[in-house]
Amino acid sequence: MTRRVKRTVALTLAAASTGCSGEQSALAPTGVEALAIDPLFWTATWVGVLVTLMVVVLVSIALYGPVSWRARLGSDWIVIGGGIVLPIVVLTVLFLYALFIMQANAVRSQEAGDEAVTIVGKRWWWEMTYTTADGEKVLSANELRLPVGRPVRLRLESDNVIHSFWAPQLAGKLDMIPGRTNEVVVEATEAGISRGQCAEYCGGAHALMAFYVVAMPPAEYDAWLAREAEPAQRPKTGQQARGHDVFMQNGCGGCHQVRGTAAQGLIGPDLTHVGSRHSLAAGMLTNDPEAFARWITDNQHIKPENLMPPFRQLSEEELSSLAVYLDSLE
Amino acid sequence: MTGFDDLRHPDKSPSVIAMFIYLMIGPGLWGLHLTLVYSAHTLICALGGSSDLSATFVLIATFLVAGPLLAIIIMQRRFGRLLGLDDRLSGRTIYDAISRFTSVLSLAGILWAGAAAAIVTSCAQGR
Amino acid sequence: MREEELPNTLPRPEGELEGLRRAWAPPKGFRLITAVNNQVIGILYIGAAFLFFILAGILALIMRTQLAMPESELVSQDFYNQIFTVHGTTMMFLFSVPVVEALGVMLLPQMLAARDLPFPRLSAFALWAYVVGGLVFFSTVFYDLAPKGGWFMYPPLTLTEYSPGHNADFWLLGIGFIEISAIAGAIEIIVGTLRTRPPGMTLARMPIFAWAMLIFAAMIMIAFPAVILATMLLEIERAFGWPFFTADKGGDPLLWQHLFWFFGHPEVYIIFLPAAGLVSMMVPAMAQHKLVGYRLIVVALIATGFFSFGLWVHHMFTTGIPSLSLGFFSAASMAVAVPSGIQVFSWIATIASSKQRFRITTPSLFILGFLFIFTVGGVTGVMVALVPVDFQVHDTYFVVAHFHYVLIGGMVFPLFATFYYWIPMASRNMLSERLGRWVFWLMFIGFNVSFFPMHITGLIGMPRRVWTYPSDLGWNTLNMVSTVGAYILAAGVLLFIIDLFLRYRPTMSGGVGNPWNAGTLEWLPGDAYSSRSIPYVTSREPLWDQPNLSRDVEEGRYFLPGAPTGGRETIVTSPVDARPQYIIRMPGAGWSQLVAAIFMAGFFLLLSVKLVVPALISAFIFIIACIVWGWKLDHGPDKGPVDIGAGIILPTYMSGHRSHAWWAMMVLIVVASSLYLAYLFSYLYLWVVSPEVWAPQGSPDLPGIFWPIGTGLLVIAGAAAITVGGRLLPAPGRRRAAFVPVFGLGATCFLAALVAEFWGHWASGLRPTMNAYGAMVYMASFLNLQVIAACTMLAGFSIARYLTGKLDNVRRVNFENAAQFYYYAAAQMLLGLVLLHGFPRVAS
Amino acid sequence: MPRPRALVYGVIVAVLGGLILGTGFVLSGLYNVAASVQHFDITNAVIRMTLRRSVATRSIGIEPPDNLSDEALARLGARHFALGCAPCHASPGAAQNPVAAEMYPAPPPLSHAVEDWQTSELFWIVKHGLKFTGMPSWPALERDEEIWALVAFLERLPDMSAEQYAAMTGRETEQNDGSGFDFDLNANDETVTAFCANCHGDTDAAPVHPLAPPLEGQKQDYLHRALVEYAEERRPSGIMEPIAAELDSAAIDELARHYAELSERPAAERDDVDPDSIRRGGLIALSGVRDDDIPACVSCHSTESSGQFPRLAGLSAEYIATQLRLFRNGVRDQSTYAQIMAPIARRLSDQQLEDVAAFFASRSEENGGTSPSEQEP
Repeated sequence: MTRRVKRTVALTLAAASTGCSGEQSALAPTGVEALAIDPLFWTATWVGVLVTLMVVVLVSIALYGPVSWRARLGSDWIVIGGGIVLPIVVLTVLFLYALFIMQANAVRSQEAGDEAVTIVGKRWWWEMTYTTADGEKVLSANELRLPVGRPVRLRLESDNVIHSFWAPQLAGKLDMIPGRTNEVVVEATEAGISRGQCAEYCGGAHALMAFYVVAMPPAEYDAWLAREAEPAQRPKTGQQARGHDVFMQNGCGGCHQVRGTAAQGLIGPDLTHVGSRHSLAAGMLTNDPEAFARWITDNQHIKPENLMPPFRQLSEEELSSLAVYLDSLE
Repeated sequence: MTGFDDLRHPDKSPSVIAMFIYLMIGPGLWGLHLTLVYSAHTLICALGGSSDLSATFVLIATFLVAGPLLAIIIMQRRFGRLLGLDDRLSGRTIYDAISRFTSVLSLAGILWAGAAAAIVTSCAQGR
Repeated sequence: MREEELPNTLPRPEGELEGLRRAWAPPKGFRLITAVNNQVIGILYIGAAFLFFILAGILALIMRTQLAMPESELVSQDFYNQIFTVHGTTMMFLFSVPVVEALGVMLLPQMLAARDLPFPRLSAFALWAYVVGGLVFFSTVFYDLAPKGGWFMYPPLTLTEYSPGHNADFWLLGIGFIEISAIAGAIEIIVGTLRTRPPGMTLARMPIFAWAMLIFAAMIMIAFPAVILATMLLEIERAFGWPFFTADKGGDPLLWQHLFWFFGHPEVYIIFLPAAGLVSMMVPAMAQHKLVGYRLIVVALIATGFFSFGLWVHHMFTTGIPSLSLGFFSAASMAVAVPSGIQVFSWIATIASSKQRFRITTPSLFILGFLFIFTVGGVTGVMVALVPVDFQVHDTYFVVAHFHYVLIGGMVFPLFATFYYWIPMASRNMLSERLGRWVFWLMFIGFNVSFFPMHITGLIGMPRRVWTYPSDLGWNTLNMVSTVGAYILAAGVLLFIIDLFLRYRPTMSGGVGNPWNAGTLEWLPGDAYSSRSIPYVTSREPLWDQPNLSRDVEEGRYFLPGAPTGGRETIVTSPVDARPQYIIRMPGAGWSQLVAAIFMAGFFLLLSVKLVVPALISAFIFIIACIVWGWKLDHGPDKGPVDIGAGIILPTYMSGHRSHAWWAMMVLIVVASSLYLAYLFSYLYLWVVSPEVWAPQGSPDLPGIFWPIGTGLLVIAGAAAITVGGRLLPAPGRRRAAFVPVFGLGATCFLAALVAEFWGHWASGLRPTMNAYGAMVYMASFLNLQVIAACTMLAGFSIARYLTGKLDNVRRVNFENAAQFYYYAAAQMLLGLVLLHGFPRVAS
Repeated sequence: MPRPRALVYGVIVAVLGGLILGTGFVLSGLYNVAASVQHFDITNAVIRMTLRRSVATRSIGIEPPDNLSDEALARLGARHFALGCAPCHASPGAAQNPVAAEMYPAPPPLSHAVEDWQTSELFWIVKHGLKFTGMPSWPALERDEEIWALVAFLERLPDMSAEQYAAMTGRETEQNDGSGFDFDLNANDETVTAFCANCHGDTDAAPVHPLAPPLEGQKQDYLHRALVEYAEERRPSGIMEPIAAELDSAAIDELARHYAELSERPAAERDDVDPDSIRRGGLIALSGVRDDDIPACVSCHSTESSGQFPRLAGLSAEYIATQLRLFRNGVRDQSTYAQIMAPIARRLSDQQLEDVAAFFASRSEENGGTSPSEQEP
């Protein structure tokens, strides 16, 4: 069966009646590893369908088939042939196929270059540290940007509980375990946005710990990274300046960093370029001033148990200025 | 009452340990093999040993365990006698069959694990 | 066999049957809770397990309702996290394992035509500990105290830092007694299947269910100790800060996963094997043809039992361990698929060999449904065993679908078949065939509608254990369908409960007879005492192959037709070929096991909420109750030998390696050594992970070589003194003044060794909270302490028995038990010395 | 022996009859509830016994704190006693108010309370009050340390002379600022500030006890908010709530302004503080602890931040630690500000909490203060 047909079947199955975007679907791979797993998955699926059909047919024959067929079915040899020989043959083939894919992935990982992003699982968001060509560390959060066609090492860590990094279109998942650094090499094959989510139950707001993967043409990516490495923009309008003051006066800098200002906190996500991200609060909200305002006052409802206290004391004016300021941090 | 004469000799009972070994020899060797290759491989990798050393060890271990198991499968009844199981024991053919097939399945398991070592690089992180 | 050749002649003496009835009469009224007869215990046990199935099922419905729509706020995040944890925990620990043990307790004695299994009070103890503890554990969900770490409770999430409060402790300690209860059941089942089979039922003639239960129990012996150790480690880290799982101090969160899944994966087969065994019993009855491939099914059971211990790591494929390790465990996962194939084909072959057509009854419907669902679950099982595929589907709804197919398909459907099939054995009515078909179709359709879509939901990205999901990822419709299916499934279960209320009328006097015309012994006519006499068995389906067997058994023409010692008793036979060896005398109804069970559960539960003093009081009462319980067990040879028929005269007392007590102690020793092996693994594992905290570099120097040598000598001296003590036991009615001092000296040596080992490390400056090495070193002492505490109690018990004249060189089972456990303790301690003092010296 | 059935009927008849009679008595209004008429002796005895036993049983397990014999603590308690207790219970040198004396039961003079009750029982009574006696419970049940202050005073009350009492309560001079139920605080600045100074001290005198924070130089917005929160019972305190409730908004404005304008009193030198503790606390206060998700205290508590965040430098370590514990235990969590502080306080270990308190207590705005500019990079 060709890949296109398989893809069609997949999407029909997946989309059933929803017409979904499939942006978090393992069945719509756009990364090298995910693409390698895909055919193995479908092979195993079809083998499984055949085996199930075979059992159904044999049971039907055993129940209602002609006496001679039934007599033939009712022997020790059927049990040995169907129960031992057949499974061993089929499983050997599948198993070897899987081993070759594993080996190919291992080789690919070993051959990849040094370009790397360190991702640390937090409760319940992702801290991402890029490294520029000059070796400068650039702190960011909740959004993984990748250059299309260039393998990137993801170093996965955690300083609290176990999380699991899973961007289904890109690659399989890999756990983030305190005390260890796990590495997976990802390589996007086409530009676009997909979504990922924490896959290992990490308590509290586990369900609300997502991120976006933005794959960009390499040149655009390099430009983006250079911009990301720069300090934050200065406030341009009066409202932004007011928002900046609110930010500084209300202790936001205790937890959040905005490079180029006095805000140096490293507990919450880095906000230096928060306005340029695809989403807020680890994939929970769209990125606009209204969402910022909602998050600041209502975060314990949007993401229960998250570590940020609600800041409900701000006046309407303070809140909207703060939101506008944050949104301007592109 | 000839039918019950046999029951009057409780001491003629075959040893349960021998029977246990006879029925479980295959899976037992499989377990031994898995323990050996898993721990040796983990240890070699953790201590920074070479990937080749680990793979070689696994392949040798596979050979060393699979060989005797194959021999046991072929010389089934002799192995039983070695354990002191009487050929005339009631149900002996059933025990033979059980022992033979558990050994065959175990052999498949051992060879699969060996195949993994032949194909996959040792010590690389799981990908 | 000709009539005149039967072991006993007619007419039977006057009063023989009445004597039997009297001995086995169950207590009346509310005193039923003191009953120890398997038929009473079995029914209560199954009822309790089914109750937990319903309760956990209700939690599942709440979850499905919450997930029906995206961004739903029906339940809160925190409550959802609690209920999925409790749902999983209850289904695995409070439903699956207990219900299977219950079926064992209920069916095995009948299938083996034994009056009862050898340790009926142990079953009663297991039941009540489980009921009390289980209900309290489950009720935590009502007052916000339920654990919320997921049913596999991964640290560091479950360490105090991330799970403050008592919630996690309820899981760790609450599950503790259920594990103990399971092990108690396992002892019962192993000794029962191997030693209380009827004469002539060799291993090769044993019903498949008995094989399945034997392997089930053996697996519990090996698997449960791993999780017991894991829960001990985690609870100790939570309570006292010994860093087993904290990476900063040389621990490793993955240690928990290894230990947990070394239990957790076999657990799946622990649940599945008995269910498969039940299917292998029902299919032949429905086909009216013997099981095709009996030998191969036994092969499958044995192979599954073994292989299931070699694939725990496939729950950890995404943790980043070396790829070759993944390959090994993937291979083992492949290997375990084959035995399932054998069983499926064997059932198909048996169905095909039906005499007429395979009878389509409610049990057969459930079996056919099981075949389909289990095949699909098996196929997806192979998929997740392929490492790269697992990278994608691990921890998603694909896996949720997979394990529900395997567990509901593989276990719940056979269980419902079992209910319909075996209820006639213990009820005055059969269940309704008409309602039964409705139950089946509702459950079958509901199940597939609910769980099949989850495969796709998972593939398109939905992780498991999420309490809510966004509406724009394409998961909405599939989730809604799953929820509708869940309600259809629930409707089926509800209809079954209605059927149960309408038709089920429990009885102990034989039920409906043999409605399916099955061939195995549980369909012999019977009463509270099981069958009137114990048959001589010459085939696997005696009721088919031995005409008049039912009549002859009922008339008392086979073995042991009465109650010659006046109490409860059954025949103990040799383990391989079932030759009668002696008569075991069993206890009747009593309070001690009930009190012991309640207060053991109380001990663990009070400890969960850190009420230490009441917990200790509870433990004290538990121990007292155990002593009262044990005091009456070793009744001695006072009743003399008994003629069971055919001129076979059996003793009514047995000591040494033939006695059931000796076997039970051996099983217990296997459990203890399995626990210690899990400890050895943990020690070496943490060393591999963090050699830098190990002595002598990362920790204070080891105690001087004098310490382990001295300790070792103490242990050896202790064991020698105990051996000499055994030689000194006097003849019945005599005294030997040297026994108590010598035996006491042995016991004291062990205590001294325990203290010396601990003190040696303490004096070196090592502390358990220092790092993982320190924690592991003191953990060894803690494990030794447990064993020695048990030994000391056994020793005190033996001395008390001696002083009251109840221990001599004939009546010596108490002493033998203590001595065996002491020998085991000696082995464990010596091994521990080599490890703790030798290994770091060698490794550095 | 009567037959069982007859016995059952007999019991049923007796119970029913008793119920009917009892209901009749209650509904008839025959019982006299007048305070002017004494209980029967037997009623009295039963009530007293019930009360004694209840107090004794329910105070099991209450452990007095170590500092109960502390003179300063007793002085703090004395100040509340003068306002809240003396009006009914009388005080050394003053006769009982004749109206209070006619309460039934009459509030007993407390000069012998220590002999009648154990310390833990006193604590329990002060905390929970007594039903049907007019003895109220403590307005803020969560504030055990305040209650202990009062108990500390009660322990010293026996044999206290009027002069000693006046010294204890800080009311040497003739003044009448009423009772906890009614006092006039809005007359003019001086009476009010003198009243506050009685506990909180002023530029000349240190606060009566470390638990009463010095107010000079505190931020105006914060002081204002604190008084409003006390008055609205959003910040629990049995001592401050009744006082703040008496202040009208003009007085609150005025007080906040008044104290904000005063300059801070130099912190008293203390030599009993571990310098290591101060150093560790300084690290937390200035840089936070990233591993424990604790932000630097000074990111909010500095001169440059919002006036709603209190200045901490110069407050006593006891006060800071106590308030942090109140945040941590969920006692102070009702204002929007408390909802910011509470989750952070919960992340502090006991040691960290003490260290931070020690650090701020060792600081004052003048000698370097605590502004973010001091943060370590």
